[in-house]
Amino acid sequence: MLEVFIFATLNGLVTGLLLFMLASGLTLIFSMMGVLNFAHASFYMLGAYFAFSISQYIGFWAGLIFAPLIVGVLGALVERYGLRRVHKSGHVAELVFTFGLAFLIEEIIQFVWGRDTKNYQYPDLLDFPLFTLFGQEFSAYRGFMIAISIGIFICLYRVLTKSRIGIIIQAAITHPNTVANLGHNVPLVFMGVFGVGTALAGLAGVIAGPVLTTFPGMAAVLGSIVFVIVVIGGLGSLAGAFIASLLIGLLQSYAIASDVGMADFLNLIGVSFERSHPLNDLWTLTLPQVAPILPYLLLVLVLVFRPTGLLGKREE
Amino acid sequence: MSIILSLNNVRKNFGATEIIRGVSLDIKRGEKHAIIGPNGAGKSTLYHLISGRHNVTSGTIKFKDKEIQNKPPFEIARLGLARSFQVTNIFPRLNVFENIRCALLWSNDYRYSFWHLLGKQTELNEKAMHVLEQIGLKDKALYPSGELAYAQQRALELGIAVASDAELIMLDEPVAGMSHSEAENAVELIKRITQGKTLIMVEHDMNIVFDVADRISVLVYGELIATDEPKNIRANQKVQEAYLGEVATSA
Amino acid sequence: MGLIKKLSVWIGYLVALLVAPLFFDSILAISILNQMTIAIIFALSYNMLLGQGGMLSFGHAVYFGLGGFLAVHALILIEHETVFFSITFIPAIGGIIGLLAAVFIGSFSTRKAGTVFAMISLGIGELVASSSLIFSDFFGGEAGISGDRTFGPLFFGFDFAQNIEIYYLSAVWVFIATIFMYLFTQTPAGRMANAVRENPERAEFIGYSARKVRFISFCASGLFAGIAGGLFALNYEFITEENLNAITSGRVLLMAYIGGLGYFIGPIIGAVILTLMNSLLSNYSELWMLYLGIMFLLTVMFLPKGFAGFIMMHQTAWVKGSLKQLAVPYLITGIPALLFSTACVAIIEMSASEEEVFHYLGMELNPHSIFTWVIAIIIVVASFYATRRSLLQLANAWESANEIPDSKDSES
Amino acid sequence: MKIRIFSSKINILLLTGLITLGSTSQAQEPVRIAFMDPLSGTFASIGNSGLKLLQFAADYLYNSKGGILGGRMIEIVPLDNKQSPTETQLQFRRAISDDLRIIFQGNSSAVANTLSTTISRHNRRNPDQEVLQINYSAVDPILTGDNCSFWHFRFDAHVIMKLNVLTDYIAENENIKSMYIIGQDYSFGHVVSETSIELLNEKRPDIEIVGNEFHPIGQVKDFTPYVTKIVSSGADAVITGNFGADMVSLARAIIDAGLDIPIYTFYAAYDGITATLGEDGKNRIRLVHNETSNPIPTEERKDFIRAFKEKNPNYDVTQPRITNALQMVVNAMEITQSTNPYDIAIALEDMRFVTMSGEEIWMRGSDHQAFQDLHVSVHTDEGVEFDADNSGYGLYSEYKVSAEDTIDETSCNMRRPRR
Repeated sequence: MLEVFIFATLNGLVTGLLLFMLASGLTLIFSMMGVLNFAHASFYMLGAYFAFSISQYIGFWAGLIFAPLIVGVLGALVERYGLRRVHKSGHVAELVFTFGLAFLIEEIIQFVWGRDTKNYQYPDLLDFPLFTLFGQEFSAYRGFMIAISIGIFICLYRVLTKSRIGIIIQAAITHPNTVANLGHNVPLVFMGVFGVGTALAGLAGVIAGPVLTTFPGMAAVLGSIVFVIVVIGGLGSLAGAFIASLLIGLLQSYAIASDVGMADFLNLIGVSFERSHPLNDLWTLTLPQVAPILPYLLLVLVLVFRPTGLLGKREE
Repeated sequence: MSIILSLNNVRKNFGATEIIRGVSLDIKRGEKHAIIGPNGAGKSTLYHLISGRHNVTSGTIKFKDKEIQNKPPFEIARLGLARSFQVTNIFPRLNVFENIRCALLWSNDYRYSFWHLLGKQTELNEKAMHVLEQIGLKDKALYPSGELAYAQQRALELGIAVASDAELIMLDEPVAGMSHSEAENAVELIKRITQGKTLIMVEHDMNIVFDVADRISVLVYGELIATDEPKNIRANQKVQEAYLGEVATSA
Repeated sequence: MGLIKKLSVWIGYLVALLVAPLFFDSILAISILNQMTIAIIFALSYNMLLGQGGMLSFGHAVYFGLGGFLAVHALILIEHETVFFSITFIPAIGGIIGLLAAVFIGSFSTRKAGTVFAMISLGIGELVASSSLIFSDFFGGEAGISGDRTFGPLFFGFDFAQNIEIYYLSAVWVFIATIFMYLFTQTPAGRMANAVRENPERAEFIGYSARKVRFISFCASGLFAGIAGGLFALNYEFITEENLNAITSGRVLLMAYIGGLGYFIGPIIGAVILTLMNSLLSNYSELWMLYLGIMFLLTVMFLPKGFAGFIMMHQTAWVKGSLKQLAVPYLITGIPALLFSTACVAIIEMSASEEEVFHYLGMELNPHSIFTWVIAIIIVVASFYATRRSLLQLANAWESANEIPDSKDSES
Repeated sequence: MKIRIFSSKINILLLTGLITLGSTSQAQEPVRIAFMDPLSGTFASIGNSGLKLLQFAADYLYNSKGGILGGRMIEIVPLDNKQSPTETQLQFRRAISDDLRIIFQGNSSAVANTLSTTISRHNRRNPDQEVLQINYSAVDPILTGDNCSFWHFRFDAHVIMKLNVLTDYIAENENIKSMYIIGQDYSFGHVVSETSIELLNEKRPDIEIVGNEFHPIGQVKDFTPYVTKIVSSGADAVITGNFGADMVSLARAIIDAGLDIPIYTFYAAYDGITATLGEDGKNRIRLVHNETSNPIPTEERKDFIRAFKEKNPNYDVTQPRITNALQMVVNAMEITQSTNPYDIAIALEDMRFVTMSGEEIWMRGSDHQAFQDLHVSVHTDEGVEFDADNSGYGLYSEYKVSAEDTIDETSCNMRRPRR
């Protein structure tokens, strides 16, 4: 049981930190610009595909550096020529715009790279087991993923708390309407934040591509979960996003690792049902079965009982 | 005269800061009551407490002998307490007529009806037109209210507050930001449409205050330091020190 | 607006609904018309939420789908003779279920509008869609459940075996539903929904609980979504999980948005356009989804009020009688713009094509020849330039056509 | 691609200008066959490779040799159902509208079920417009079991038949003492799980089922947590019915965890999967299927594959049963000299047909289920003459069960149209 617990924790960490890389950018964008960027996970997918193409010609490490940059520039362009134009039509228009963008990016990826799974591999350098515990290997690449994610978190934290631009951004997150009064070029800040946010998503795609499979549906798998995290964590709170990312990563991981089901619960209270019972599907439900939808349940519960999210300060 | 609104030791904290520090005040039915005080004295907060936007920290507020503190705004409004806002607060994409008609709906007992067709409610529509006439916006009836000029929006703001025929009307700086002549018209309008009703008003312009009010309360740093008739307030030493002194230093 | 004029719009709508299958009479056309009727009710019900009530929902398919599932179950019950009534009332069953679901979910989700409401609707949508796959006894898993509409008592001699019969049944339902949804906007509850959308706080100070106003709109919207679901069940005689998942929810958002949220007629236009595109475009190109995505983004960027808004933009010029001044400028811009998009499509199609010869608009192109590509690119560049250049004259023409101080009209 | 939407007059006006018809004036009207599968969207790659194969087979086998039925060409009309049951209904109506009476369809049992129900209903209501469903790939047993239909023919083995072969093969492996079953949480996944447990209990009662897991379809980001459970269960082998990205991700996670156990599958090849698994999957991944990919027994079939690869270098012959189905349908047309679905159906019943690989297929009349040799193949690069995804890796047959040993009983109680 111990090994299951340890590995479940590690897996939860890997997923959680990966989610945070997406959620951090989304929180910045969401809190400052009020844009629920539906296409955020699509930039993550673009990151993976660019990195795949670069790794075909130059190598994985070049992809690690250039792919996020390309994605960031694309993101900034989208903000400059798309979102900014839509901005004046209101938040719903912006949201619908990103919604359409997500759809379009998926189509473009299928058009350019095709619809099949891409053979995007991690570098040989990291192709060894970092350690073996109870007969299961923990690959060096997963260790690398954790390291990169934590590195990003530290960088982001330092930039936001120590640098001047970070302080402006923080002010913009908590008081989105007042930054313009500070005399800063708000459109430029928005473009920059959007670019950096999407670049972070791209980076997440680069490092997740080899382990989570690079295919046109990879954005859809993650898309709404990232939303869920940002909202559960609370608008305008990076710390909240961090906690929510880990929470959801671990929650899913533990839920899968567990073997608990409705049947166990019913046995506990001494009730049992025939297999032919009309609600058989309910009695045989197990926790691992529902693991991937737990975040949505959590989302609804959090919003009903605490509409500001876990650490949110703002109410929209 | 009976008491229509009664505040008893009302307190409000935001975090550690105490904004309203034990206000007790009785408003008589039918009087015109002004609340004055320096910026940041807590006048708007007091309004929000009475009208239900904020919850009180302690104390009671009675309107027509019913406790209304911490009740949601719509319940208070239904009892017959209407208010306007310092910052214009209308329904910008609805036209002027709709703004007023919406304000009339509840008091005319339409509640949440989805079986009345508004176009057929002749009496209601006439009432709405009458209010428009009173506030001088009849010719703008079909204009999107968000595109009105500032003074017209303030008039509409006032119209929404008084439309429901509430017994107690609370106006928050109704002439703020208006030119002199606009303000004069507005004051006339206020006098006209609050005839026979109880009025509470927050206003900075002392001329207007002394012109309109039967009694005046002075709020300083969350405390009422005086409530009296205008001529007594003018003479009141404490008011002179606290309020007019403040004005002097801030000027 | 006079009563006659108002009535004539409705009569026109009814006539259009009734005569459409006479002009479009192939099996495919009837099938598309049937789809449209469903889409129109569904999109209008969505607009009650977003357009009129200001509630952005990512889970509106839940009410559509649940209504549809119960409707199919009702069909099965009729087939097994457990209950006995005409299938013409099936949409009502869908509506009741949609309403019940909305009452339950709305009781906690309408407390706030904005992001909170949107995210709760997203969460509920995902939960219901996932649960529907888990509870396969009721929902039939990914294959869904199916019924047969030809059982039960005949309705004036019709057994509804043919799609055209279902179309006329749907047309009646659509007409009635549209009338009721329109009338709802004219009631105190409907008008207050607008007010709450605009300014929930002020609405509370004039005596209305914003939450309750939203709740009523939400329930009404659920009711009509359920009716649409019931019509779907009658039309297709089956329903699956995909009819209550995020894709369906997203599609109805697109319909309402592309059509134009601010106008009652907007969602109808959106439903017609999207249904047509969905059914027809996919036959001409595998890449139709790509074009759909591009078109959608362009609509959001350049027609923020949707197609209905675009049409309404011409109201002033029409009243003024200066609409024909715009015809020539529109052509001057339109022709190069059309050329530009055709050439772009040609380039996209050519790069996707693996064939030796590539048929395009009656031409046979060779995608492997540089010559073809050069020509295409020249056309793209030239037409783009021409379009840009012509925009100025269009703007000027627009100015002069709308010159008279516009008489601002209330939104409909 | 001729589409009739408007009434005929408007139709002519509009469409003559708009659409270039593929029909270069033929002396005789072509025999038109619909191919209905996902051609756009997430599942499009499998649909497109099927379409390429069907089109190629029609050209290579018939059209280039003067056509069928005395000179009529075969025209394949693609219909994109986006693997959605709703869209399938719409496309079905399009097919009727366009007078397409034979529909090839394979992907997703849910779609096949919908189509079968729709066709039965339609044929009952419109006896003059009957339609035939040629199912080349959907494996839900119910299609030739409880829900069998006179208008539906299946050319693939259904999942219980396949599992029978797979468990026979597993039973021979003495090293396997425990088994972990994982699958997508939908009907196919459940059938795989239930049947595997039942058959293994029967054939090798000593094999312990140490895990039986379902996960939501297409929603799992990372399979590592599942692999952790597999490792800690100490399983010696894994059975999974996963397909698409869920298959790749699962296999990759197992490999990444350093778990060296065999994985028994149904859909772990082609469409990028073989290339992605590459060296890591070698000798670990096995799948059960019909018609071996390597070694190919006959020159005739080798030529066919080579010609196909020459025309479509980026595609593979992924589903040979499409060719078999086409050949058998054409055979039925030739026998009856008719393209009427009813005549074809009657002729297909109990037809015995030898494929290009020299294997005999029997189409059982009582439930319209085809029987042919089934293979268990391994993912490898050794002895692979015809690889997949141009990756050098492919499938090599290790185990074969002959057609007569795959025959099972059927619960089909077919309602036949009265003639």
